[in-house]
Amino acid sequence: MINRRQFLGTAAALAGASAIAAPAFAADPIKVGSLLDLSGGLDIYGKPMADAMTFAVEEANAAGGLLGRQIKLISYDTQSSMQLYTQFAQQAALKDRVAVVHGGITSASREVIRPVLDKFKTLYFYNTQYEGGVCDRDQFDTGVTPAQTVEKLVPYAMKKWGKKVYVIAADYNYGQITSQWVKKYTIDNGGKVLSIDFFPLDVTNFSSTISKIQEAKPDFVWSALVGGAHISFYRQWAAAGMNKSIPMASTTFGVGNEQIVLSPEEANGMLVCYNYFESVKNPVNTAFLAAFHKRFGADYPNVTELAMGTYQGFKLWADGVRKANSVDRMKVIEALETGISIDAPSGTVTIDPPTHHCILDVHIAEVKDKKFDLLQDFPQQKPLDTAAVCNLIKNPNDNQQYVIKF
Amino acid sequence: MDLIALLAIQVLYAIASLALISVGLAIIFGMMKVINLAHGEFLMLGGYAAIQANRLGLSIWIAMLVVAPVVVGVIGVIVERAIIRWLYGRMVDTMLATWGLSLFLVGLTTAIFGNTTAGLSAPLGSFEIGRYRMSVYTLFVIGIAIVVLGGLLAVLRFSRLGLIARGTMQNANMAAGLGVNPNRVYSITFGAGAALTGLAGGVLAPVSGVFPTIGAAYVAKCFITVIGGGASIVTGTMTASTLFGAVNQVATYVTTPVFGEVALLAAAIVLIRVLPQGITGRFFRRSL
Amino acid sequence: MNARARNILGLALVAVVGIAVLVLTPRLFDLDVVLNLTVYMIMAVLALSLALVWGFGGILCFGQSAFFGLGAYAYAIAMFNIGESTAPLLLAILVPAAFAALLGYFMFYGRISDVYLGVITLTVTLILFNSINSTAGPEFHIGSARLGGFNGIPGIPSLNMPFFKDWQIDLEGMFYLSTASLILTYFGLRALLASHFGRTIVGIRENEQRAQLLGYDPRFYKLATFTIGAALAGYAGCLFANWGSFVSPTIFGLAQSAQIIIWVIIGGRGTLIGPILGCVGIQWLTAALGANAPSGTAGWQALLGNVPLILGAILVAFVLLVPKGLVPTIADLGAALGRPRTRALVGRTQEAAPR
Amino acid sequence: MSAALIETRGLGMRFGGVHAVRDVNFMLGERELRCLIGPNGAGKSTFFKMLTGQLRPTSGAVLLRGEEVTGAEPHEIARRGVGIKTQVPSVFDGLTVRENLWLAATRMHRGAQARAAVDAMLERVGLSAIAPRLVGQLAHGQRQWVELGVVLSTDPDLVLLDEPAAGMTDQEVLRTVELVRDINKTKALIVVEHDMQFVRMIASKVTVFNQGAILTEDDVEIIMHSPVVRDIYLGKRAAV
Repeated sequence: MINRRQFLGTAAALAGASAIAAPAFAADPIKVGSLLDLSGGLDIYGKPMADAMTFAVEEANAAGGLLGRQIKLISYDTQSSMQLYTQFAQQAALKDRVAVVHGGITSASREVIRPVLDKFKTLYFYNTQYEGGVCDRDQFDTGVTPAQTVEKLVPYAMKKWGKKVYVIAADYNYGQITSQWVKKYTIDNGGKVLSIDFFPLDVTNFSSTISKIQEAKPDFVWSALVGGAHISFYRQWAAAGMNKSIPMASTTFGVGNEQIVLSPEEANGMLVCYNYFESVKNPVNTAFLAAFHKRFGADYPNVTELAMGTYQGFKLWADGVRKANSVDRMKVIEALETGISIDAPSGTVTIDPPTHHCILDVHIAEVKDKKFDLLQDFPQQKPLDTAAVCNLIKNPNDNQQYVIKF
Repeated sequence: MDLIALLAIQVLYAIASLALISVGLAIIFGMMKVINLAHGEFLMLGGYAAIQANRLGLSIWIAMLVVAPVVVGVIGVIVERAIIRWLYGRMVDTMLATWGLSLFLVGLTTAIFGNTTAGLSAPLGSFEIGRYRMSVYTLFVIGIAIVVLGGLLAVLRFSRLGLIARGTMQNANMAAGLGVNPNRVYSITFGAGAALTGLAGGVLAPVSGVFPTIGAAYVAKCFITVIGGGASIVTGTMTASTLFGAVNQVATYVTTPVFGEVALLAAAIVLIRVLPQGITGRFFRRSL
Repeated sequence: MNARARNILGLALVAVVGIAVLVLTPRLFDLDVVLNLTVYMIMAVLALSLALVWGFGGILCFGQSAFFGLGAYAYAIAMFNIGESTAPLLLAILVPAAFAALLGYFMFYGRISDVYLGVITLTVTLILFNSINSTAGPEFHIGSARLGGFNGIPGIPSLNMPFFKDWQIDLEGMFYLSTASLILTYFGLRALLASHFGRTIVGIRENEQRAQLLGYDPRFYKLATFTIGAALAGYAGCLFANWGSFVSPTIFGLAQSAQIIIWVIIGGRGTLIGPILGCVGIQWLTAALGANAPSGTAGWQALLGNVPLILGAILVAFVLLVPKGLVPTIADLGAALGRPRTRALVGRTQEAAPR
Repeated sequence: MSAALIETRGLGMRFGGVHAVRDVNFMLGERELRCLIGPNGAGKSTFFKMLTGQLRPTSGAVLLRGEEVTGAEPHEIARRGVGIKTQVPSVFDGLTVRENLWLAATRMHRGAQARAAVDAMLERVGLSAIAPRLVGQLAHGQRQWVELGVVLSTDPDLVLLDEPAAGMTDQEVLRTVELVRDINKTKALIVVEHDMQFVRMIASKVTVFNQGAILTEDDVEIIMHSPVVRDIYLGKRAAV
């Protein structure tokens, strides 16, 4: 669709230009770009991620940087605006000439910057849990996908509560596709999805939905609600006294620290499934939390799934650079494709070469008084959903997001 | 049967909340012909005021019913003195200035509270209608709306303030004729409108939660309700919110919240086209 | 007469500057600067569309972004279905224009004015936003184009030379196209406003009743102005869809509408060059504030990097202190310095909306 | 029948309960000059508004040269050759004097022709000196002249003047009188005026409005001495 020739041309010209314009001295720092929403509707996700990125870079520099060079973090506030995502992605690639871009929160923002960074041959890490299916050799996705979380949580919840599920989801890619996965796994486990309702991210009045749910009498509700406005659902749900009678499971609850915003009465008992919780027990995590709270204060609310994704994304890239002994895009990609693996606070995290996604631990937990109690661990889960459609070793030039058919 | 009852209450609730969030704007528009586009942010501030007060240990009732209106009322008076006063008679400019104000307030609150949704848990628990459970708070909101509109009606009809107000509505000089300085009437009016808005914001905080940009979700609706209602404050607000609230809630139940919104907006466009002066511009002309 | 002379001088100046930007930028600056300028130029075209409708036509349109968005979506959808950009480009202009014509007929021939006009345009924008925003499901598609809801439509094919499918425009080409479009739009509008039509719409803005008693039909003239503005906004939308090769519902949003109005206010109602400057200035400011915003910044820094805060303050300040906007105010100062008169068609009335 | 340039049949206008104008049968021939007098609120301005289409009559009909134009849009009626100078000068404040006239003239002519017409009109109403000034900055009297010029520039067959002499100095009044006479050489006029001197100077025939209806219609001298008229209206102004 896009005119490759032209872009290659541009890119080549560019590479030439950069070679002349900026001869790389070993001394000058390695630039890392970060594109996150630090203001606007999505900054509840963006701010913790930015903190994690800042922390990761400072940590690396304190340890002597990469390849003997310091790392310079160039952070952009995309203000939850798609136009600025494009603008800043171009800026990072062309003006700052960063070695890698970490960032993007919603699938929308990812799909906006991915082509831009492809175009200008800049390596891209997307560190958010998402709906899966992205297949692009230029990009790495360190977040968990439905096959790693939904696939575990659905049967667990069904065993605990029953077979009738009512799904409510945010009305965009993530919600749409995730709810399809929920439906698939529910049916696979012999259950039944009563209804799937979608809500745009700015809906705040759920009263009629709540009565619809009461009518349907599900055994439990699956929430794939996202963003600030949707928190009011949990409130209205509790206010109607429903949290006593119908339990809830989710793979989005907590990502925006909902469990802290809501009162225990409102949130307790909710089941969630993620790669990382502060309550994960291992020495790496203990050390990490200690250092992190030292930097950002002991009262720092909570290191979210996305924040950890960002931290681990950076660590993976850094290892790739060390292994390639260069920041050159292609060399780093090849290094990472050897299946690099790190000991992260969430456990071992390994790059899955054919998909550029991650193999990692996931945990099911229950909300308990603004914290998460771990219930069950599932070590080293593969991104099977994406693996089903994407193999970058076989066809390295593949570049698209697959919408997985059932 | 119980479904009917449930729906009835929900429709009532939709109407009540619409009336509640609009009435402050209606006062300001009806009396000063000022369209306050920062109205949504006034609601938002009311919400934050209530939540903060509650965090500081005040009872949720005091926080919602006293602190919220007082705080926002004061802010209203300041805004009137600082901005609105200089723009009387320049309706469009007033609109733009208040729009700027709304952006400003969004930015300010974001800087102070961040974007995380703050909120109170709704008190009063829930009750059963046949197969359904519903929050008692819903009824409370309906009650508040009735009290506010009734009270306003009484004030306008029977108090001296009301007389002056009605006078000013007819024409500004009349207030002067009554030996009152119109400027004072205006800042009182604006303050009162803001206070009621703050009250609404406080009362709705437990239902919808509060975050800096929530105003945007409200302002258009209020705006439309007021314009659709026309000049007379109470009747206009009541008739318009009844119409729109019902349309919205029914459409929402039958389809989705989005379509509910769209139906409301569409209804508004048609109404304005048919009755450019709003409902009370055509019917119940003499009403308040 | 020297007023005319100054007028011609001004035009010449604009032409020279415009062409200089057009020719020199890609030679003097890196690609990223060129790309940023491209989007500024595109937005400036959008600013001009409202400058015409509001600044000269006196029609307060809170929904200019609706036409912008319609243009962008029309182009994207048509592009996925057709694949050759000639027809999509035309559709991007015609669809918003037709929509505006309908809406305008509904409003102007229904005797709806100023504030109520604002309400309706605003409402229509919200309807479009809400509707498009809730089309994420796979069931929502036009031909082979999925609407994508909140996520919008990524990977839109770029323009090609009319009727030559493979001769696609590249990044620099995009810059040339946008800049040229802006220059042409500017002079096109200057010509339009100098014409009888242009003077008539200004007359109607100044005194609708009198214009009518002279035998001009305000409804028709307003409708025409509104439609032209929409077509222009739609064209800008098409360029925008090309620049980022994506569209998303946020371009219908209130924030977008607010931006456009702010550009015009700051630059000045009743001028053309003003809104262009206002647009570029604000765009630049927004981007500058967002760049290099590390996390955990101190309070007051956070305030400085806080875009809505700054924009809001600017808007209030301008309405209160510089209600005419920069360019007319400067022009007045110029006039005050012993010049007999400045451009007469510069809006002199406080209230841009027709009485 | 065809003699009548403008005619109204049983024309009536009610606002809510109030009858502003009721059952007015009025007729004016080509190139005729008529003065309307009557106390404030007698319905003169409402009558004008109905003739020009600014108000839609609630009853009766307006005919131009025998064709019904009742409830037509103001611009349609204007295009049929009716021009009005309103009570409060209604002009384009943001435009220059020249542009004001130009906008009016271009209804009839284009290009050079229009410019010529504008220059001629500037001469005729004596505004050439201030042609480039913004009308918004002019004095009340001057704006009156601008409006007259604007109205005449559309070259109407029927000119309605609503209190043309209001707020004018004595010699301005005299100039207005001359202008009116001059206009009347080629066009018909209806003039609403309180100043009886002025009326005397221009009119032969006068129509008296009272409480929204035509009280009487006759030669100016007779009207001046009619006791009835004196009672309802001139009484207080007999001295004039």
